[in-house]
Amino acid sequence: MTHDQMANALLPAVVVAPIVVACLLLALGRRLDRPTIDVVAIATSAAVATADGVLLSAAGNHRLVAWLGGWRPQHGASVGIVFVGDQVGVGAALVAGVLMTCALAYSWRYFENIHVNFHALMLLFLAGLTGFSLSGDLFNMFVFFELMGVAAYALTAVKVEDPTAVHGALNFGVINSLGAYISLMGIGMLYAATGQLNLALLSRALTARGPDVLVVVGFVAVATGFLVKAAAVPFHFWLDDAHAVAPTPVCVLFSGIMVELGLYGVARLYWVAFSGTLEAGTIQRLFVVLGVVTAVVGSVMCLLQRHLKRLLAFSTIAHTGMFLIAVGSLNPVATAGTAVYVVGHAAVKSVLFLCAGVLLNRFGSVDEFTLQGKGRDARLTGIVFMLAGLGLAGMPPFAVGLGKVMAEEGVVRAGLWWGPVLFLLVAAATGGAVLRVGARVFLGIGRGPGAEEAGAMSGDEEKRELATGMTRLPVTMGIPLTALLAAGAIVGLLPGFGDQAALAAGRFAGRAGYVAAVLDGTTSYGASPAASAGWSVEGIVLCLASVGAAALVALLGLYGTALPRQILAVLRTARPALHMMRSVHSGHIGDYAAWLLFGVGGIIVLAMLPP
Amino acid sequence: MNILITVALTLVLAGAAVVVFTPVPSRQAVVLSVYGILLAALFMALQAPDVALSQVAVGAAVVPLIVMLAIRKIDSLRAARRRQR
Amino acid sequence: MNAWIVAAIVLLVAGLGPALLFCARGSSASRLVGLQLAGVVGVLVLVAIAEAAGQPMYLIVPLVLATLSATGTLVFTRTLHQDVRAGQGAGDDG
Amino acid sequence: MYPYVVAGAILFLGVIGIARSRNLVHAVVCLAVAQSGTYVLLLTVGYQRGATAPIFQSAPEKAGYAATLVDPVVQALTLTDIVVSATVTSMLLALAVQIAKRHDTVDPDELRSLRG
Repeated sequence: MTHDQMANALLPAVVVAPIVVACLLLALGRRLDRPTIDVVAIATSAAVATADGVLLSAAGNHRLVAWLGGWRPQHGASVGIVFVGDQVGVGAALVAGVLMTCALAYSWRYFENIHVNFHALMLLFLAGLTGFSLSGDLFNMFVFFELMGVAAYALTAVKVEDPTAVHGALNFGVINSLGAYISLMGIGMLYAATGQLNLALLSRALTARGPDVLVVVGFVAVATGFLVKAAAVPFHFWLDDAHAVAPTPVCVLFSGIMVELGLYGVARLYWVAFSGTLEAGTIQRLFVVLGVVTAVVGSVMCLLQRHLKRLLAFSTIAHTGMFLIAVGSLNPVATAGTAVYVVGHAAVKSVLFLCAGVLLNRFGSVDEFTLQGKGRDARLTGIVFMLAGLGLAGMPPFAVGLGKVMAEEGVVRAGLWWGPVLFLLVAAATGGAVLRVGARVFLGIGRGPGAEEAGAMSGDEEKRELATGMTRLPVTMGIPLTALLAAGAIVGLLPGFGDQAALAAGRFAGRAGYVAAVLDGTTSYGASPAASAGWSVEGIVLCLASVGAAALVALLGLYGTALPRQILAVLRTARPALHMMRSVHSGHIGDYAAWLLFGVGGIIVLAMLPP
Repeated sequence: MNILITVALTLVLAGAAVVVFTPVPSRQAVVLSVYGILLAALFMALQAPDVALSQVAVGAAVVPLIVMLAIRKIDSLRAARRRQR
Repeated sequence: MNAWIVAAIVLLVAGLGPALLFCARGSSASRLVGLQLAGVVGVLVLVAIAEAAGQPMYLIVPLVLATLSATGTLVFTRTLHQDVRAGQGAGDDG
Repeated sequence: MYPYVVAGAILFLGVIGIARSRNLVHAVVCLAVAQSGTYVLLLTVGYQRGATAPIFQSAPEKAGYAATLVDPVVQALTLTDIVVSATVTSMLLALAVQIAKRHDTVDPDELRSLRG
């Protein structure tokens, strides 16, 4: 068996293996003790991550294509299941595998009262995430989308005795299912228009057919469903509810990769199937508008939170906004930047969530003001938390900074000159909010809650996941924390990482190459223009500026009430607007459904307006 | 055949409206069952007997039954709460 | 258009339509009548469509519906029993 | 055109039902209705006039109706969809029961734990 054949055989295996192990665990689980289950789950996840690593190196040379059971297309029609791996897709799967391994290791000592169901669900979730990243046809994308959805709803409600957890899980389940149904409607329309579900065949059929109403509406519908997963405003409401209540190790996967995969789905669909059909300007406008709204709402809401996990959730929404703008600019460098950004974001955001979990288990709260000064003796957690906060703001050498530099360069090249300014503001707001919480909790500085903070959802109601408070940091929790933080920094320093990402993004956007690889078996990438991207002097200056701005935001949050009265009076004029934005996030499933309708209407208008 | 499908589609649409606008869940479960039968008729008219078969089993029988059981459970939980007070 | 299709259309309009109407209004008891009617007419409609398509295999669907609809109505009657007596809906917040 | 309108309208009705629902069980049932819109769309897409089901009693070439088969792909998709729907519905109903247990209400207006 050659190296190539092995890689092609491994491609479906990384999807199937976790499903098989999960079923075995469910079947045999009652007879196994907890350590065995933990070891099996961690080993499976680590094996998948390793296989993803092998696949990633193979995908650097040529596209990986695996037809399940050898059902290749015949006479231009296909009923077979195909997995396709290029660097971006396999990279996303690798991120999912690594995060899952860390989350499972962290869960070992984190939970007391969970049993085999949790581990089986986590592995099914991993299968959903991996399958979605590697799937080469639309219906399988939907199936894996649903698989990750169902696993995620169940995982959100794992702490079933927690009243907020079941509520958050229901909101999450209803809104995400609606998104999935809208996607499925779109898939049906595209099938009606072309008779194809395979992305490569679809691409060929669409290019021959050209855009008409059915095709445009189909694309918009599929993309809308994926955008619900990606938490674009106004489909984002489920995200902050789910993150606030889901167990911390699960939040790592939600924020780190699941949300980003929604965006990946849209980008994959556009570049492979529609880039030759739809008008680029319309798509660009659609995503950039959505991205700006998402970034602004996420940043502002992030600053207003006192519930640490909810704050981190809104920071994820703000970052999704930036990713939307960068991907929506349809510039390869910006796409590459987004990929790097997603990797870096996954690392530091996971670290922050894991730190929140440590705080929760030790003090029984994730509330900024309840915890004020309590973390003074938690040195390691404090240092890691603050470093991750700086990383989130774009501090070099974290990969977040590298991604930000590349994304900024890309969006400017695409003509969005204001992009870097918005990115700086978002990084400052989200990083600043995290630093503010860190300073208050671990250093004990800052004033008490102002009027606006006092009204926010408190983090005291969160149930701790251990019966007794944890005073020392166990090694199985410490290693994932430090390893992820180190990974976030090392990836940013890897020589040539930016260049590789730019190359990979160019291949990701190459429609002809994908179609040829799937249908004709010519999997080599062909000559691609040498791409260079990486840290630049202006980029580093911008990053440092955003870190400085983040520090300023944090200081304002800590001592804002000490500002001169005139300035405070000016600031107070913004209060009704802030209050309204906050009250929109009502936790009411009916409101969320209404916003969903509103969002769908808005997207249709944006897509149909003349360019 | 097309007239049949059009008629069935219209009835399904009306059925969906009735399900959605029946506010009391226990009555809604009954309507959901009827809606399931309507959908099965539509699927048969669309030459999809296998789908109609699973719709009859799942949509017209199992799902309304689960809904009914959930309602019963919720009622008994709330009744137990009320007695406690 | 053959006679079976006409029969199916007539049954749909004159049978399932009124069944839906029964279900849409009134007490739980009248809704159960609607369900019962829908079950019976549904079987007939499915038989008519199967005949119209000339596919005897399709007849499995009405067969299953007939079995399930009888048991289903029984179960519903049992679970709605208290409401029918009390004249009030279960799961109602009022 | 009409089938698409009906399918879209069913989905729309489902979302409207969730938006104005006063009971979580009602909302979950509305979600199931919304999903049934997708079945209607998929099956009408696969339907061609004068076709029969893709079940063969003899080899299709011999029977001579290979060209007039309903698309089997969408029927498979719809079957998957129905199973998925039942799973999601029962899971969400289980969550609604848990909410009733913990909050003593299934009225979304009275659930205030996730505000702001």
